[in-house]
Amino acid sequence: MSELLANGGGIGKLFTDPDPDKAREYFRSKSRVMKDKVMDVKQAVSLFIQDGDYVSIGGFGTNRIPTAVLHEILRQGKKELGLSGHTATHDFQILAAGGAINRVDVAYVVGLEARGLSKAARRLFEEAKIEVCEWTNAALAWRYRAAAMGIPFIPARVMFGTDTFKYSAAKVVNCPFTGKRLLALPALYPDVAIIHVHRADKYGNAQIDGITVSDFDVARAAKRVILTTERIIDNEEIRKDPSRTFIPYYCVDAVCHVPYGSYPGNMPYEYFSDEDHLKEWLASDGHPSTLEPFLQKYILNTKDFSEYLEVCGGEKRLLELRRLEFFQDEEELDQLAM
Amino acid sequence: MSELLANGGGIGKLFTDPDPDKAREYFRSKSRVMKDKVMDVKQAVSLFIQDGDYVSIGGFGTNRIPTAVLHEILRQGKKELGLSGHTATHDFQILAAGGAINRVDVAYVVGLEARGLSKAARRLFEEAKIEVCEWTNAALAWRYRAAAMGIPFIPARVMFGTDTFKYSAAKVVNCPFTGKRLLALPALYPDVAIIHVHRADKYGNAQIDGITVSDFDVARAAKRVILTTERIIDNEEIRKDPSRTFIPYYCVDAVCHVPYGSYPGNMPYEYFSDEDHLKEWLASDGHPSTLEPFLQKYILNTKDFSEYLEVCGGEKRLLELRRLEFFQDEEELDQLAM
Amino acid sequence: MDYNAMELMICLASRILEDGSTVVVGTGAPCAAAMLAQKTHAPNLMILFEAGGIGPQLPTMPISVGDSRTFHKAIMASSMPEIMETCQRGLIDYCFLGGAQIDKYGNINSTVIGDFKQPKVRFPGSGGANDLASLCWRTLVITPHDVRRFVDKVDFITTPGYLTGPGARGDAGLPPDTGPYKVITNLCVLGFDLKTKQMKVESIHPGITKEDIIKNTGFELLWDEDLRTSLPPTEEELRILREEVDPMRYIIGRQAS
Amino acid sequence: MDYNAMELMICLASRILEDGSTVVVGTGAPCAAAMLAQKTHAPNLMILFEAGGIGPQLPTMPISVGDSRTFHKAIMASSMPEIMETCQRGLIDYCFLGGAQIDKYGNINSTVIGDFKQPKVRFPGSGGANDLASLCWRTLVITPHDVRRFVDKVDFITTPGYLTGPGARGDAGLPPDTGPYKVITNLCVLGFDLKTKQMKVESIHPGITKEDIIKNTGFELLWDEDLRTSLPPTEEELRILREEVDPMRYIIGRQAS
Repeated sequence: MSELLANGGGIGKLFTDPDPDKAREYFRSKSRVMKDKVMDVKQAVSLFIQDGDYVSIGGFGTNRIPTAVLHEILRQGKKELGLSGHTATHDFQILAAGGAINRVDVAYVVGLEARGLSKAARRLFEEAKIEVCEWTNAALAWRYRAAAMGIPFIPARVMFGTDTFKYSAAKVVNCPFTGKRLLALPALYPDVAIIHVHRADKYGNAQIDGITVSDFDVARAAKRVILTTERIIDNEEIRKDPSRTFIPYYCVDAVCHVPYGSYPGNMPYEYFSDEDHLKEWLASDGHPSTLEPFLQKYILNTKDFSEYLEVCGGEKRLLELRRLEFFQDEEELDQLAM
Repeated sequence: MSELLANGGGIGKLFTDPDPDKAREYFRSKSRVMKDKVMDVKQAVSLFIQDGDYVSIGGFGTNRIPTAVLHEILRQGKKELGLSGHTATHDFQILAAGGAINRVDVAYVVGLEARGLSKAARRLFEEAKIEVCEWTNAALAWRYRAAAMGIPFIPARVMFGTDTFKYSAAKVVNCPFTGKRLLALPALYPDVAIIHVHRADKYGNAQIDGITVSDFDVARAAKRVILTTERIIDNEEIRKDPSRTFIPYYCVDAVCHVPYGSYPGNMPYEYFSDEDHLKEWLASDGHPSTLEPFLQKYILNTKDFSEYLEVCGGEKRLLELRRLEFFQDEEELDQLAM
Repeated sequence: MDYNAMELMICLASRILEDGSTVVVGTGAPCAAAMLAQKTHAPNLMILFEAGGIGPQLPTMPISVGDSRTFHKAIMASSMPEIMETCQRGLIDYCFLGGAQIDKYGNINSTVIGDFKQPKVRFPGSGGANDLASLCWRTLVITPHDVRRFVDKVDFITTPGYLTGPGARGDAGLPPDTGPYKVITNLCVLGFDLKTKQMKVESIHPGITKEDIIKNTGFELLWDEDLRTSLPPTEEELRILREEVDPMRYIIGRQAS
Repeated sequence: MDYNAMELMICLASRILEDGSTVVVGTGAPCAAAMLAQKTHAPNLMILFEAGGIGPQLPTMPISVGDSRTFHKAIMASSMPEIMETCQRGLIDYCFLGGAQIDKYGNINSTVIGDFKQPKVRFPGSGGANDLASLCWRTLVITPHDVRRFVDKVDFITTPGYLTGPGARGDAGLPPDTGPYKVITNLCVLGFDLKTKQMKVESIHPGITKEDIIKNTGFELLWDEDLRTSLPPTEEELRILREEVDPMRYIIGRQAS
């Protein structure tokens, strides 16, 4: 058997245990019964997210994100969460603004892509209020993959030669077949994954339309999974086209019915992002003096996600965003109108 | 960097090169142009399968298999092929009966599951006429995965302690994070993959209904890909539901329109397997005296797959198999009748 | 109540599968046992097939573990890596295997009889058996019971049982707490001694003697202190097995040995 | 012909992309350049987005590399691993990056200014940039040109260029024959010297002097022997860019520096 000498690793801290046997013990005791898991977001957050948990968010920052759960984390004052920052944009912004996180695996955080950077999120770093380990988008994607596969690490060919590697917790190994240098990425088993989907039955069998980012592996890697869903459908619908099932029920702990659940993010084939509201976020989160009333207004003083949607313009605004999603596609827009 | 000491490996022979950089050089020069790749099976086999090539077959032995290409390999007298025997049942039987293969990575061969064993296939082993390396179904699936990912090996937790390992070309490595013993599976890049699908456009963008076995990774791992398809659809149809695309065109070299292309195998949602014809195969392939006339009648003396289907009972038999696929499902059967 | 050996084996196997557990099955008797369990004491038993079918509503016995029956109205039509990774992740409780030879540690041969390079008999090889027995929590074996099968040393270990005994699976690198759980034959049901990891007769089928079992076993067996007689199929089990699970008698019409 | 610096940069970038090649782009100028290339000389250019979109018919500029525009009538709506693995397998010719700092070897910083543990400025980090620059055959960079960005030593190497020079990428473990190919700025187009792997000015934009470039660069530049003037946008390029690619002027309305 080949020995691995630990003389080629990053100096970053591993926030999660890559041991597949500890994960196996957890999964061994996880229920496989196809039972009704529908509950409201408040219940799901209270039951399945504990202070200190390490959390992964599905979707892609401002696209197909589980906003309702992120808000509820703030409402319930969850603390000291760890986060996988795999293109975490608005999702990171919410948790940073609410002071809910204290450690992060970074691939992409603090920015909202072309929209600019979140000052609240930056402050966490610039005031050294958060523990940081650096990675890349592919590295985090493959770390989920390793966990989903049930193996403690997976090789890759990225990050070499950079400070991203130096401040990561990756290691370098030799390929036993080719002798090539390979990056060893440790499996990432989150305590909780939160994923917004298009459709799910009450047991948690779920379908997603459009790109799936890393959610296939995230759903399988996580010890607990909270789904929010645009629609709850009959189990019969799932069984009619089992090729469409993306997440099987036995991965899932909670199913929350949250129409417009990705707002203010984009939900493919449903509604576009609310760029005005995202601008308001960016404008408000720079100083505590503006951030606090903003959080009060939209999150802390609203009792749930429906009330948040009302404050943001309600049905009228949401229908505009629906139209915006289809604006280039007359044919589909016609179908929508029917 | 950690050194891997090669004191823990199987004694089997590696038939394919796991070096991702050689594969990268190949893929670098592979065309990315979305061009018309429709051709007949004869052309595809003659252009893309050379004597000595290492071949992977999509589907699962008697389910969604590319029979037309397997027959054409025999008609064109291709020789000394290598094969990945990842639950290779009827596909292995055809190639073995035709004397087309001289080496095989075995996970499951010579058997046709509950139907019995192929004597022609067994003879290859019992007369030592084939080079053999042992693996498991998961091991071969993950070897494809490694190649599809562009890495030279992938860790796993199977095969330990067995003769299957001893006669494989796998190695043992230590996990750099947990210290655990892990199996290192070398990437498997086939020269050619042959896959039967439900629908493809002329460029090779393809859709599959039902289980996909290992074909996601097979299509990506292979240097060349020949698709046979039940239907050729417009590129517009592909673009209407891009979530359904299973194989993107740039993996594909040839698209052959072969209705009933999985016959005598099962094609999910299309037609069931022809158990009578498979029984005839098993009854005939035991001795050269019965095998040769059988191969003449069905393969060597038929000019193509359509003629084979005619010899097997033509339209009438095929419609029976269509009904058989749906026999338990009155609702779907009604739809079929409409 | 009249029943044949195959029916008895299927009923005994089905009773082992707990409600709310997960099982990867092949075709034949294991699939029949799982279907019977679902229709009796284990309505929440989740059945998976290694080629990708998850939770089908089986309309009839599959012919292949990859045919369209295996994902008929399933909860998911997935892939082989998906099934194997679900096993590797620790979510699958049981797998069901057969084989040409088995030894006292539950090691199984389904590869060759004789020399590997030029075998007397070549069998299909592991398929998914090695993977499932490595990764699922408990391995179940259904097999006919005779001296050619129950051997002191298998010609080839295709699929790991307890290998050379206590601790050997872990030393080899297999995940902890996995291994053979029960062996159901046409003569008896065997478990494995916790300490020695050797096969131990737990119950003897009605009408079978200890001597029958000894005569048909090529190694020294252990015997449970609390040796019982296997409970025969109930009327209800037989009715469901015959009328609902296998009305065409594909499986229960076969010889059990 | 009147055009602004952003329009020039987009046109110059678009001409680099060959017909029949593959490119992973982000939002903004890279996406505009790729769209322009498709509508001019490279109808068979295949565009991919790292979040999973492959070959979309882009109805408008995406706001996010994962928004629904990025897979609008695409040939495939896939996943992030699918894109990254396609890169790792060697199928992607070009990627397009930006960054806060770049050095003479094309190493890019998009992580921090100042100390890592308590940075003066925190940027988003690699995202997919490190991956794409490690795995795609050729890395293209579009960036404003000033001394704060073109520095002798970046504060943090987020994304690999040629690292410390010839041979360094291979020694580090990166796949052979990969690395930075061109840098397009508001002042010039730079390539990399084959021998030293250092940045080399290849063409200077109309109206810009060598001194402008030197003044705005924090390290010693190489100059192509055959130094040219960058070809300005053609009428046709500008028309397509303004009318078809970015009619809302999301990108071309921005400052280039």
